[in-house]
Amino acid sequence: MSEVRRFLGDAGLVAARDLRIEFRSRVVVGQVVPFALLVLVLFGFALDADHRTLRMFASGLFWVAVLLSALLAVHRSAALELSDGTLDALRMSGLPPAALFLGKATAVFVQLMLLEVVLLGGLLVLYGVQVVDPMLLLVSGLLAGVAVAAAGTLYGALASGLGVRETLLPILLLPVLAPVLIGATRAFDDALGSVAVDGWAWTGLLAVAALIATVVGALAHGVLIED
Amino acid sequence: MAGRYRDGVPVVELRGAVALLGNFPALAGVDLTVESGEVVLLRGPNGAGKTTLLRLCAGLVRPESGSVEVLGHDLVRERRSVRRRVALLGHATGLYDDLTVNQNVRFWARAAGLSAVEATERTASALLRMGLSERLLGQPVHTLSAGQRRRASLAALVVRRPGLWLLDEPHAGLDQSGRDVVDGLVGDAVAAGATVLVSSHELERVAGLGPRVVTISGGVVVDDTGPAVGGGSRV
Amino acid sequence: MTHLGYLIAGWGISLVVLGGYALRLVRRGRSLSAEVPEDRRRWLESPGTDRD
Amino acid sequence: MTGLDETPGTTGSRGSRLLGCVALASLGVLGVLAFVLTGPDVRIHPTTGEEFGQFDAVRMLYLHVPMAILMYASFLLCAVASVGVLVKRTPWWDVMAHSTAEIGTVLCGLVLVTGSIWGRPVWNTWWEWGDVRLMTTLVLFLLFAGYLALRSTTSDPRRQERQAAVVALVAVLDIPLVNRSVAWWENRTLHQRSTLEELKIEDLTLFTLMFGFLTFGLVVWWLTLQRFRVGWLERAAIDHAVGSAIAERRSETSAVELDAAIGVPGDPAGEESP
Repeated sequence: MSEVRRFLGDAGLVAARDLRIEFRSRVVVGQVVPFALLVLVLFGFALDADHRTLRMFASGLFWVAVLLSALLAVHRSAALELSDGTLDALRMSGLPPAALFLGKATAVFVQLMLLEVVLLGGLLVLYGVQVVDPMLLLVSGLLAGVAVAAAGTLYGALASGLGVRETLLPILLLPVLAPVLIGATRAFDDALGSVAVDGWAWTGLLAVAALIATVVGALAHGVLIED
Repeated sequence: MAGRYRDGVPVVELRGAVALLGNFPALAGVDLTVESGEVVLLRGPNGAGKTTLLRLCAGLVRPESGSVEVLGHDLVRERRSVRRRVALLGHATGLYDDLTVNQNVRFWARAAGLSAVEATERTASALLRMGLSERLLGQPVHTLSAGQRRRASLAALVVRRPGLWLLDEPHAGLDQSGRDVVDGLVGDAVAAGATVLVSSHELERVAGLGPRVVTISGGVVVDDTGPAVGGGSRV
Repeated sequence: MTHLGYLIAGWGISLVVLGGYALRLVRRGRSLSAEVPEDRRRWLESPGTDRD
Repeated sequence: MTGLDETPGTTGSRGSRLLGCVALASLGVLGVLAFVLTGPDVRIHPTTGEEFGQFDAVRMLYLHVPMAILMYASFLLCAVASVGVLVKRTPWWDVMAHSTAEIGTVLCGLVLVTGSIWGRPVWNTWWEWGDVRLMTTLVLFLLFAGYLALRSTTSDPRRQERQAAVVALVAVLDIPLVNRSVAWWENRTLHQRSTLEELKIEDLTLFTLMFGFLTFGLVVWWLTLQRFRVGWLERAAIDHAVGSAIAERRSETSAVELDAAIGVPGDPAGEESP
């Protein structure tokens, strides 16, 4: 039992470190969240902003904004390890790679939740949507967040492990998240009452995606950060 | 107590070790044996393979061929398990710019498996030993000078009390007091029964640390003054 | 023959692309073979041998 | 021409040339079957009596369907080889994974192109978002485009064997998720039953389809063989270059040892940078 507690402790240690760095440097809060709001506004301009169309596409626009912002948050999280030899130090530290993965993924997840809350405020204010089923909204938002954070951290680790250019991250990450984008959009359509579809069935798919991303991410992390 | 290694079995034993930097054979067949408690000075020009040799002993580089044994671990077969008992000081600091000195060193202490209490206690003593003033501890690392950063990264290694120290040009960019701190660190390590490999491309900087000088050039050992029984350095 | 244009396009593109790819492979094979005279035979090695 | 099995200087061998000839021959036969011997797909509507069906567009399927099946086979092989890379550190698996991934992606692109061209007359749109298979193939293409992008970031494949294997496995693991999400998602748009069931399968059409599968099987087999050999030669070339670099570095050092031995201080023959 102490083994599991130790493992979770290590993961918590890494998560706390990443969140403390974010708290002090304010990159995600100060730059990524405004970017997400900007994307919503740009969609407004692009769809010549009459409330009816915006409400109809609200969930799709929301999740595209989340995915694009997630790319920036994941890139920032991966860049932390490229900054000053910290990746070598992490390899030398003896922290189990899976704990390292869970810690970093948790930090990205927390930042994504903050992003989703702010974006939801944007939807309510800018697009004038009404939330019909808040519980469905919450559960699908959480599960999609886990899937995006886990898959993002996996590919972020791959990029930092190989030191490849960060332009590789979108082409690797976004196709894998296609099912999450479809599922989350459908679940939000139901939760916002814009389309008659079974949101809870889609949440099931999101749960499967989140589980697979987390398990594969944890197992593969050791391989990914070793060069 | 530092991991005092079983007598008789050398801490580091390389036989015909080859290691690559990309496609370039940084190490082209190194033979080296280091006994427990020794201080070995690695001398050689830039690009001779000193850094790769240290990273190889730390288990960060995959040996292409030859045998590599460190602290009883066969690094050809498995490279991760040895790392916890080794401290590698590279050119990079391994510190997070946005965190304070204290937060950084404490994180590495906890990451090495120390409990919260132990981590706090060892962090404080390590930072004191490295001569970093109280005022600096609460400041983010990016506000520190290169020398102060070097001392902070050394502190992050001291807390781990490793059995094997691998110092890659530790004196580079340090003032005289900084150099004294590094020399003191090597002394502490040897007193605690650890083994130290120090690399530098200027011999006079490390000459005082120990009698044995190994010269590396072109990825192989070209000269070795032999274990402690040998005479003074031959420059 | 209805839709002849589509058929020619579909079959044409496929055969041209596959043919071009095959050509590229043969040419790359030829240039690489020149670089590595003595190791050439080992590509027919059974998968299990551990050369690492 | 020596009686040797391999002609020096190419990746060809007697076996591969034979395979190549058979593949080309069967392609020719397939062409005759698909365009001459089989008839168009014309069906009489039970109530209105007027003709309907794909007419001659059906001849595209003799190309599209086999390639689609072989595409999945290639990606499956790539997944198996990627597991091999993670389990056993031998280069054979890595070269196989890379080869099958590349050929799978070429086939995937062609399946998309022929699918779209075939879809134009039959569904009168270049792209049918509602078709589960087409959508799954598109995402699959993007997944492996990412894999090949990763592969092209470095010339030395050995540095990223395992990372590429993870990307391939995640891509293959993602396919069922993509398929399910597209299938559920498109039940909002018009539902298109699989075209094969619609087709009135008489024996010659079925035979041509099977023959098409056999033909493209040979073509893909030949391509995989050649691509594997090219991949293997690439690795052999790198090993060869590294080997000679090591030898050269060692010989260069022996000159230095003399200097060191006679106590000549300072740097040996100039600074080498790694």
